[in-house]
Amino acid sequence: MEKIYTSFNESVSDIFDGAAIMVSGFGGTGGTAQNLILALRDQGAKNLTIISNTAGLASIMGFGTLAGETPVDVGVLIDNGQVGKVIASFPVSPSPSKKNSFETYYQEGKIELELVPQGTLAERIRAGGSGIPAFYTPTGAGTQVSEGKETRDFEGRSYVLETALKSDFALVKAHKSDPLGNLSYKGTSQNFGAVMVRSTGISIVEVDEIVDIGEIDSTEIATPALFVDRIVKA
Amino acid sequence: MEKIYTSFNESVSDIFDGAAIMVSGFGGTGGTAQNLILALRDQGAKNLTIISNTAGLASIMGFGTLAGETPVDVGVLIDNGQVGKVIASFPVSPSPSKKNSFETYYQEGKIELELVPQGTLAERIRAGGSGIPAFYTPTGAGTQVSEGKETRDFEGRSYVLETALKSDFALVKAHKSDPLGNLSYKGTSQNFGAVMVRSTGISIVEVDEIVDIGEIDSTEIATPALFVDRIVKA
Amino acid sequence: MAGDRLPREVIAMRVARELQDGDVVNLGIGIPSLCSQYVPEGRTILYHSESGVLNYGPMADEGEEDDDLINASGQFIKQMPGMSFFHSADAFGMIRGGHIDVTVLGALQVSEKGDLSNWMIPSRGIGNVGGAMDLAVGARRVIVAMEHTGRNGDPKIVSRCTFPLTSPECVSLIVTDIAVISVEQDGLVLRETAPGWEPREIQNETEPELILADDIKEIAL
Amino acid sequence: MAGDRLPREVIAMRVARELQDGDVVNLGIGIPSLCSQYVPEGRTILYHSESGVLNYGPMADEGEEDDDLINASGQFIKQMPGMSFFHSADAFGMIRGGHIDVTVLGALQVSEKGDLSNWMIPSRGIGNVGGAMDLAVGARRVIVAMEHTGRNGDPKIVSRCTFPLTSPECVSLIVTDIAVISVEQDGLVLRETAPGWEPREIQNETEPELILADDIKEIAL
Repeated sequence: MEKIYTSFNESVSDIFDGAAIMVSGFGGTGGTAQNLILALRDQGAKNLTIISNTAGLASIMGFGTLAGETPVDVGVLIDNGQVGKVIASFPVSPSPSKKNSFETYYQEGKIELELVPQGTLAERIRAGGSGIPAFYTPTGAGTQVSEGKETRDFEGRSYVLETALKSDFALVKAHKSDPLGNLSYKGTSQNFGAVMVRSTGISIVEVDEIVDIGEIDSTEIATPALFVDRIVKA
Repeated sequence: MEKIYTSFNESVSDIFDGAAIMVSGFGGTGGTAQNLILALRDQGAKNLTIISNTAGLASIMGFGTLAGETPVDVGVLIDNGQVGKVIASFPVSPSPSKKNSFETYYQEGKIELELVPQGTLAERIRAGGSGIPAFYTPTGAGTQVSEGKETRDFEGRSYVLETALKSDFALVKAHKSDPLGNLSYKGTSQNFGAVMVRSTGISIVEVDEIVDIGEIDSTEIATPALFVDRIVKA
Repeated sequence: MAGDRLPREVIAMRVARELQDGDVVNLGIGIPSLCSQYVPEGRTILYHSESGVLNYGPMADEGEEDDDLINASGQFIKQMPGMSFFHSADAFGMIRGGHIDVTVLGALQVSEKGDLSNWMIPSRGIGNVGGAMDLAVGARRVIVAMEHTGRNGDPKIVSRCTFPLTSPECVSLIVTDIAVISVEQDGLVLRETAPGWEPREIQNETEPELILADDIKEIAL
Repeated sequence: MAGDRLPREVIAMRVARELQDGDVVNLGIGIPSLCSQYVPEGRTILYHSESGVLNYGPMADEGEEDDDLINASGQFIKQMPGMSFFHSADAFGMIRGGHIDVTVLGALQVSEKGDLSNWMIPSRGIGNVGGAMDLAVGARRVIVAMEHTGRNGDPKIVSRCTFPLTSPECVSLIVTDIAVISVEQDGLVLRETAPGWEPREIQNETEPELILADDIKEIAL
């Protein structure tokens, strides 16, 4: 059982054209697997479906990014023409004057969008990793994001049926890992990554540090080892 | 905002006849709010619906209980005639020769049972605390626990529709709390309690220790304060 | 002649008075994010953000920013005692599950039924839904904090939202730069007016008919 | 005249050979719980328990027991480096979500289609479903470890389960005290026999007709 990879390039080498890829991060650089994203850009797989909170936000407006940093996020893959579809809650720039490349391609009909409320996105990913094929949620009922979806009343309130999301690969950022794959995160960096590792065929995790088994205290382990397939140190 | 109660009796004093009560614990004494259970026995509320993994296991056979301990679990409330219905996955003794009082009352038609697979029980409780009224699960499909329930196929496999569980009160055991209600747990003691605090009207938590804010490290907080209403030190 | 319009900070101050001791509060981007600075003393508020944090406090000092400590607006927050972190599924479980007492959101339009539109300007053809829909359906109380009218003077309090909905019938209180209005069964009730503003003048900037509260008064802080 | 029946420990040894390096394994009560002692050297197994723990190891030493450290059988386990803990919803999310490679369960009956009955004896009128149904539907591979027949000699491998089902068509391998049988599309295939047992003798203790594997052999450890 060897989960540690020594190269980012090697860890993403088997990502195939047309794959569905989950990418962690809330919107800023924290919790975003920047080196894995760059490796996937260099690897060049095409026609990807990206499941991610944004479609490039840090990279166009420095959202949640420290001054002087050059942020990398999924925007890099979209810029590079590798993405055919995005499933996201926050796909465009909040400021229409600072368009991201996703918005340009979308308007040109070159990229598809499935817009999902953020909580529904997180819950659909959790469901995908938890053996739940579908669930009802109040979010989006009576709005355009539920158009064409089945709705159902429970105790007089309307709910939308949402289905699980899964992927072929997930590119996730964590803080520490041990060789078994137990992960810890810093602060608000768990976000989507800690859920995505559960619902993907192969989870690839970029970490700041690889430490010996036992060095991450049990209470600090936010992702138990069974969710982790590959570990690469930044 | 005062969440700390100084007496177990006071902390359960408003539990009313007919209330639905979630009770934490896997089966043994670890993670079981033994003092809260005793206080509820003394308080005497009747016709309760108990939502719990077992219907009294530690108290009849010492499951997960240290030698020499006198274990207290929901069995105490059932013995005392306070329970009208149990929703559980493991209601009876594994050994038919060591019957618990639940089984006796059940055979006499004095107590009702809703038998739920353990994972479905946990997921229904999580759903109740997460705004999800219902979900589909593969567990129990084609068996007697899904009789009378709606089933549906997704990608050729059969799933059962299960609904959220909520309660009026939850009696939960944790290790430490701060005055805000942030909780940490020891080892395998999170079990159902860490989910029940989310899906109940009023959560009442028995802890080993109350410490100052900041003394429980962020990474150790398994239950964020917003889920906790009342804290009592054992 | 009507009085001045209240500055954003004063709108935030008025909203802050609604936050009660012990409340769990989620603040949206813009005016809502200012509210935490003006909570009356002696009230403990637990701030929640969909970035995965509870009990965050002030913004980080300059030079102390950490990109692993952000709120949902992407602002850098300070490490605080009693702060806890969680993943997105739990962050939104808290929201949908009714564990947020109050959310304060901005709006493009609010209807007389309390319908909220705040995520998309139709002319752009695309928008960011983010966590707005979850907050609108999940928080126990939704307060809108906004300017009373758009930049072109169009009413933002409308009979029927023409922009895509965030959630129907979710808003309970609207605090603007000229009025405080509650959403009731019968319609919108004008409860407080900014200094110098007559109810008639506020009505002129509002599409649906306002019901005047019996005890209508001037906005106090 | 048939050979001896294998003791429980030997059944567990045979099952243990099925566990591969890196597997996440959940062991049921009884014979299954013995398997962890017999895993071939050099294989790292991550043991999962529905009590909310991953990577637990040996049982606690006498005098070192802690009631906050138990497995799903209520046994006291040792604190181990790299052990992690979680609540029941996550514990079962792992199970249903396909993150358990192998579960080893006891059985009352297994049918020729791999249907499993292991939670209720009908005469009692009530039973403990516990986590068995979740494990049966969720684990990638379900191995049954049991005695071949009941105490009264009744076959436990049956054409059709007469006891309440745990899950239909879930078992892939049956290891008993006299045979190793795999569940295939065409039926049950007898793959290994206990020393001294003829296939015919095993068939006599089994209700449905067994298909004999081409390379049928003696159980080796």
